[in-house]
Amino acid sequence: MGKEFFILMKPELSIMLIIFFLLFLKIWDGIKEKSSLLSIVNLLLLLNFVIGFLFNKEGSLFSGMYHTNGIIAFEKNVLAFGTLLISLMAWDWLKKHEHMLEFYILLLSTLLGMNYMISSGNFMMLYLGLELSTIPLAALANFDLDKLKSSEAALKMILSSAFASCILLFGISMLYGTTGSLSFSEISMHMDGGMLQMLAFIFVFIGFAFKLSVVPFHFWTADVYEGSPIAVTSYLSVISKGAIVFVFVTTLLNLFSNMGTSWYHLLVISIVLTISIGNLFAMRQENIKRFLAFSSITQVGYILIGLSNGGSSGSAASIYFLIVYIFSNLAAFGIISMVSIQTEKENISDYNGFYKNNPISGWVMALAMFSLAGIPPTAGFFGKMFLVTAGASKGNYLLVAFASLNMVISLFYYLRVVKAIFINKNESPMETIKTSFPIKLALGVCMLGIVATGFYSGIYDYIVSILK
Amino acid sequence: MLHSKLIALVPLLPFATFLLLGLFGRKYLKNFSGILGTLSLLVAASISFYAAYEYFFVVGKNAAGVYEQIIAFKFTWLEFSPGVSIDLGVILDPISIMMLVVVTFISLMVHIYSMGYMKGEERYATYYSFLSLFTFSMLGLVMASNIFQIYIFWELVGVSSFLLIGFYYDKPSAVAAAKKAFIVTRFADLGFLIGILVLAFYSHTLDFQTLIERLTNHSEYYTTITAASFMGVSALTWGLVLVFIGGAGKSAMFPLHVWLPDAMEGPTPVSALIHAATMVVAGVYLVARLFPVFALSCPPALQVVTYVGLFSSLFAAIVACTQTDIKRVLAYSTMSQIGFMMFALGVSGYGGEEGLGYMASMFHLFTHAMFKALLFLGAGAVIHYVHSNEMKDMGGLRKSMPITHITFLIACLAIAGIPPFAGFFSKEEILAAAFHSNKLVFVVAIITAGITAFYMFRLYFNIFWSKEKVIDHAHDDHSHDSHGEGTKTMLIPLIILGLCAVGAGFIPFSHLVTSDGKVLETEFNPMFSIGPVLIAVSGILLAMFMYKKANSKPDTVSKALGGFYKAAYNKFYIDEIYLFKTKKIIFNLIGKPAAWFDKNIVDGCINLSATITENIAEALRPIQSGKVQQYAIWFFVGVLSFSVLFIYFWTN
Amino acid sequence: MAVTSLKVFRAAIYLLFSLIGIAGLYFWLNYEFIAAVQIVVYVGGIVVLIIFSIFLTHQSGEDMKAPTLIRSVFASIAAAAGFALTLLLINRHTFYTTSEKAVEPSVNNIGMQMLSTTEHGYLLPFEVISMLLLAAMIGAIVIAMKIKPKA
Amino acid sequence: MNLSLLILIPLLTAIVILTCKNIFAVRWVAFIGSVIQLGLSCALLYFYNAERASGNLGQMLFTERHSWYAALNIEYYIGVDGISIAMILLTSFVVAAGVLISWKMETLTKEFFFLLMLLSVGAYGFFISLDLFTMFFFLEVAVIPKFLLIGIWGSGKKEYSAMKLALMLMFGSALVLIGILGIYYNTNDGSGHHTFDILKISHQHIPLSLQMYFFPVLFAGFGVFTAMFPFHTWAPDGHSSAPTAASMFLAGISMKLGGYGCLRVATYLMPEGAHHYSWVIILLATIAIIYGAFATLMQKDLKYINAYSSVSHCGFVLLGIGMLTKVSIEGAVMQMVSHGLMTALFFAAIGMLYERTHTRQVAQLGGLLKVMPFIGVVFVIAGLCSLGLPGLSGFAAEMTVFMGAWENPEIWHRFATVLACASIVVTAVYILRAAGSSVMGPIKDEHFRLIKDAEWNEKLASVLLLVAILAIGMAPFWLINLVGPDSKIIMDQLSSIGGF
Amino acid sequence: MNEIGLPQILVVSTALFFIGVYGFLTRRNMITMLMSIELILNSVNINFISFNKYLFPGKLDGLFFTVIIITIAAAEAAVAIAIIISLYRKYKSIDVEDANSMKF
Repeated sequence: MGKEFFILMKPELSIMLIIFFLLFLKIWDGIKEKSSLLSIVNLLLLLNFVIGFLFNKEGSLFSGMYHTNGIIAFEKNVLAFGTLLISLMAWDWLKKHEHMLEFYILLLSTLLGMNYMISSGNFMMLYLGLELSTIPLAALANFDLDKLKSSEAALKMILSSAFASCILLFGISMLYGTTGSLSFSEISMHMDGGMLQMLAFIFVFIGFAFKLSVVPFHFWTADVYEGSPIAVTSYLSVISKGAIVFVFVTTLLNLFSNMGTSWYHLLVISIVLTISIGNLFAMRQENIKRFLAFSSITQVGYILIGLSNGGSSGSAASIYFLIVYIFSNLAAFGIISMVSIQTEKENISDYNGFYKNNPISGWVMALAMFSLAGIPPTAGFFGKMFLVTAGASKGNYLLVAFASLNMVISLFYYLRVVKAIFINKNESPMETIKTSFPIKLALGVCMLGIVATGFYSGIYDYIVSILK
Repeated sequence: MLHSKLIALVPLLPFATFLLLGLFGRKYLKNFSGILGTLSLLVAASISFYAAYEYFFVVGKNAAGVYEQIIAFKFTWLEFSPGVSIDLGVILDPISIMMLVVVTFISLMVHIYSMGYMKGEERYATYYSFLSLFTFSMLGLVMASNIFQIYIFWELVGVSSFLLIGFYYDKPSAVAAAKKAFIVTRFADLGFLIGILVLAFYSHTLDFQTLIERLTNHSEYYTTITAASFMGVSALTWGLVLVFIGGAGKSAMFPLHVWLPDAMEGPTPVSALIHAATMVVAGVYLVARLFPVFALSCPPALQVVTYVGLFSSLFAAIVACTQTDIKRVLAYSTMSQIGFMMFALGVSGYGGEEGLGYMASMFHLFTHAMFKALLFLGAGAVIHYVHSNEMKDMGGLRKSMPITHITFLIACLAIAGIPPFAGFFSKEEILAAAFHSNKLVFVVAIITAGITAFYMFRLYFNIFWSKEKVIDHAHDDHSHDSHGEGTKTMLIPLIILGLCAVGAGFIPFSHLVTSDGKVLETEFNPMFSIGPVLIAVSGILLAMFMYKKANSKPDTVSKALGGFYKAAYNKFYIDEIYLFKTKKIIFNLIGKPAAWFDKNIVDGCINLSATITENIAEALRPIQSGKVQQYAIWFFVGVLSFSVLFIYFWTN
Repeated sequence: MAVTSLKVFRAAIYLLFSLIGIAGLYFWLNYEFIAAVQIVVYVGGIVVLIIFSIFLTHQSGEDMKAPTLIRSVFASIAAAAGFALTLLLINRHTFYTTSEKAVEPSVNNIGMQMLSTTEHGYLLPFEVISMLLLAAMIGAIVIAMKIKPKA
Repeated sequence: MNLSLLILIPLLTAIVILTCKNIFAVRWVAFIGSVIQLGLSCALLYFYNAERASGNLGQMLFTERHSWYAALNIEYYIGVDGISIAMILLTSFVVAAGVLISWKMETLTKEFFFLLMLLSVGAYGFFISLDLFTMFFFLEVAVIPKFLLIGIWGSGKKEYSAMKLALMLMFGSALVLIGILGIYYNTNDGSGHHTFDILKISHQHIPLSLQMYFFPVLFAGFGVFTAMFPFHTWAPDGHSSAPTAASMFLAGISMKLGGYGCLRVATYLMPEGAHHYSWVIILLATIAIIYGAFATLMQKDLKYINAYSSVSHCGFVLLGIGMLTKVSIEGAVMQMVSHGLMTALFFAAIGMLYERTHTRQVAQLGGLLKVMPFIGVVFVIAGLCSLGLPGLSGFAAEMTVFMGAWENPEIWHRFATVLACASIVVTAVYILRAAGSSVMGPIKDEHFRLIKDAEWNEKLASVLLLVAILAIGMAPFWLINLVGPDSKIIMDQLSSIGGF
Repeated sequence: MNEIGLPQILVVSTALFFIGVYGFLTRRNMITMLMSIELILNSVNINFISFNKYLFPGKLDGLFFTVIIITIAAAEAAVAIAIIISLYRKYKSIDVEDANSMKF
């Protein structure tokens, strides 16, 4: 306890403080003006993000249940930053929403859960973090209270995730039964490679694969993405996925490496299924949120390629890609939310001729798509390249071939959106979308990220350095 | 020593003219372009005459009594590998000097003539620039010191010929003829190119002198090239035959002659220059250039040359008898005469007495240039006057066009081989050469000579005698209908050429141009000449009998000959065969399937892969049914299959 | 029966009994605390919640729609296969045990450990779960609240 | 000479274009930018020759090296040799001409020129990169602008074409990626790290068994860009739908990216693979040449004609590479430059025709030489260049390829060479058909009589390209001297493994 | 008494687990699906407790995990029921098959 406690748990503590502060605000009900409330919240988030950079230390607490180090702190910062961006982008939506504070409380609880998850040293904390980051999210998915789709999305999410966590739990219980411990480090010591353990590992993997929406555990993704409010969708697609990836990078990879080569094969099968199914479904989507859902499934496949590397270069590539992915996907969602709030339009065909009245937004969207597709000079190119490069290190060039050929397919549907924006003719193109400053700010940051992250090698170098 | 820089000016002057007229002619130099072109060519012609004088009489023979080959100028243009490079150079030896003179002289005549003939043309300047381009290319060709240089200029004369044939580009027939000329010769050039590649590969050089030296001496190069064989024929033979195909294309040898008659769509002076005097003999020149290799190393190839030449001359002569378009008659006659030159080369050997055919061929080339140009220019004058190419529109023109008539007659006598006109001497030498080497060739040649006399005079009588036609100028909207016989610029060349056609035969060719550069002593044998002359005269008389007065005899004869006449009239259907070959086979059997294949199979495969992907995507869609329980089932199935897979099948 | 009954309410009651049965199991294993929690939270909380919600959705008496045959066959095959697989694996697995001295699962011990931060202390999970409950509560309230008619 | 300028100038131009307020400014900025590029590349040629003359024997000159992603050993490493300079010159000429020819672009002018400039950034970057990763980066930079250029400003079934082009090119670059990674993981920089450095890799020996896999992948990948049979089908559709400048870029520059990559990356780095697969390359190249030529015969649209003829002509590039002799490689490079210029000119001429007559169907055109002599003449010259007329660039290049190809004495190579030579006849046929019926012949449509001839910008563009074509055609020695030594280096690499 | 050892309990818990799975896969009522989830969770709880009891009595990991699971189950049930109610207000149905407005 003492000073070290505060320093090590700083991200969680600051989030908790914000939550309590918001609760207080809610109860006090002193500030009626929504935009000032929003400003306060966003400022707090910014503060939270900034604090994340200060006084980082390595260490563990609570007899190894909680541990942190440079890379974990960095990951938490990435999540905090993403949350801040999402919060900025949700400005217009939240301004109209009557449960704005509750939204933030739930959102921050999930963030808290993710932080615990990343920092967890045993399965108990991991599971708790997972649930903490899932259950409130299901509630959040229902936050478009008057929309049917939103409730449906929430239902699908809570049922599926409950089922998935049951599988996960069963796996954990078996692991516990066979190794006698919940702590990651001790589990590794008691491995015997038996079949039951293998089963347990597979169950645990599937529990997380579900959250990552790895095929065939992805079915909830599209429906939930489509139905949820856009802020929640974007949160789901970047932050909660990112958190799971981070968990993989920091803890689970070590754990699963106990499975030996099966782990690699398991990943390869998942990669192949995920990328191809994601691509095939994304090709035919009409709703742009659904489309992004499947595209994000594909992206997950690519991240798994990086993870399959198993070494630090793969982890670095995955983290790097995630940062890029946050920028790109959030830029896309930012535009979508702008459009959807003003016009209620969410179909790709609605974007026909979009460029005519919204040139800047058009370019932003196009850049986001290019980045997602991995086209230079956007950062997405570098992200994908590094992932594939990392994936090739094991000499599995068939996998690389598969991945790079699928990039072509994915280019097809990303270009569909670009085509709609720039090329397709429309009798009545979308009118000029007006938006508020915070959203513009957030989009600007995303653009900067998309363009600069690739050319500026510092971020990647930093990740590599803290991974070592 | 020769002034080599001066020689280099000869081709460069027309080139400069071409650039000047091509770039600025239309706007700024329209009226002066004729004069400009003529002047530049006048200078060039003077230089080449001077060069000829210097070469033959000032520099003269070397100690061995041989006219040496002089490389006056050489510049590496494109070096492939050491030793193998395309050089632009000027080679001076008897035949190149001779060609230099012929080309500049005829070209000068045509330039002068065109000032009258083409007057008032909208694209007068363009015409002259093309003409200059052609002259430049032709000069480059004849002076080439490198086999690839010849090829370069070979192509350039091809394209200038294309441009000039298609000069009246808004006339579809002209465009078609131009295309045909280019494509047919291009096809032949393909042979030439591959021939070059073969020869160059084995001799490791592109330079003529080195090439000839390496392939005639029994060097290692010679051994490899004769040792290498393809389909039982040695690489050398292949190379030479392929080169000859190139020459045959340009020289309109059977069966690559089809472009020549059509090429008459071009302005008549152009026909005179390109398709009578200069370009078409390029093939002969090419064989002559490589003659040592042909003669010393590869008699079989020379055999091919002989028989192709022989057949072409006979074939063309027969066809010429039936044509009614005067320019076409002349075109076939050109083909026939070039056939003479070719087989003359073919029957020749290298050096000494054996080399008679070579000398004769060159001699005939020279004289033929004169009288054939004269014939064309004369025909041009007639056409200019009558505004038609058809014999049936002509007749009795001897009164209205006296000078043309006289010069035309001279030319006809020359080509028929009546002494003392130029054609007599050269043709005599050819026949003598044929007689000495191959009797079959001789017989066919002499028959052809008779036919030649017949059809030339058929032409002559039809134009200038026969019944008088009323030349109707009323519907003529040209402004120069009062020109009578033509302007002075048109008549002067006729007269000059007429004089040449008379006098050229007296040039002692055997002293100047021989296969090995040494003097070849030829004795003139009057006894030998009697036969051919008689045959020629009888041909003339026959023509006179049939065509001097308008009558029905020709019809009777043609009816009597029936199918043969018809076939000859239709040029033995060679054109149709080609048309069939190109239209049906190339376009329909290769082109169309290729395009179809591309569009449907290759592209189809690529589109198919896209379609398949889309269809799979479509087929998979129902999996995402929107029902959460179904999702759970998939989920659970996934769990089970992963478990089973990794626990039982894919274990460590 | 909790999963086969077509009447929702009855299914809930069956569930109640099975939960109580499990609590009995815990008693039998000497884990009284867990048994108590089981009864309090599950029987007292969740089942009641479920029953309330059943009433709220006015479906207590009505029959549920029977699952389609194919699906139930399929699901039972899948579940049976999974069951067989797992059992097989469990049977083939020899569990190892630790010979540590057993910690008495008394309420006292549990309480001590739950709130301690030292070795074997579970303060952090305890705290986190409190956050979770808070969040869940807020979420549930927001969602389930009647939507106010908009002005 | 700072090579980075070649990337920076177009980039800067592109950025300035984005900030421009009106069309006028946009045009002039683009024009000035392209002229600077032109000047730069000419200066580069001059300095390069000066440097070589002063005895600098380095394989690459003006190199610049910055560590980029140190962890993966990715570097920003640029430098030029003769071959790259030839390509850079080509690019700058085509870019300048492309800008001029699009002077009248009215819709979305800013975006148009921006994309053009972006494309040229990609091309320059590709040609000067000595690091495989950077090279790949620039290769892909050059893809997407094409999609937008065709999609937005194109004509006909532009959406289909644009999509097809983008997907097929990306397919190619996916193959390239696999190949590059294969190379990366099987070589090191001498200190145990994997490397992307081309020069270092060239001193390494990639295991034979791997070359057998990666060479075809890499070659096919770049081959897609060069419109290698059977991956050429993006070319006809793409070209025909693209706006004029985009067609020029596409055929003039980006098809050359592939050829350059085949040579510099595939062949140079994996010589055994090249030897082993040379017969496949030759086969495909010959098919492309012959079959492209015959397919051209049947086309009715001028742009399709040129597109298919490009397939055929690019076959010469591949043939030159596949023959694996020094001369043939020189020929391949020359053919790339020559074809780039020529086809750009051809597309420019077609574009000018189309802009005025609103049709590209050969059957509907006719007699245009009369109403627009300048354009007509340009068209004819481009056609003549295409059919390999001496004095124009096509001849020198093709002949070099033939000479080089013939040096390979096997009967099979000979046969391929003969077939390739035969294509010049077919080329003549289709070029003359196109020229004969579109610019020659009688005027088919009375509206044509009202047409005006080329404007100054179009004239300037054509003249620019013509000058370059003539410079190569009349005096090919400078080009062959430029690329010769470097072809020899590649050849040495090839023969070092004892294939001959 | 002694014959009821770990294996027998594990059989029970596994059975319970798959019964729950079966229920989850077949019940069309959202609330019963939720109930199935509870069954599964309980089976996991039995696992934890029995492992703790029979194999690893030295620590109370299993026990605490069980406590946590029970708590989470409660939270989850609360949220799920809230969502179901909210959905019910709009659909007037709690048949899970009806909730398929989003698909493909």
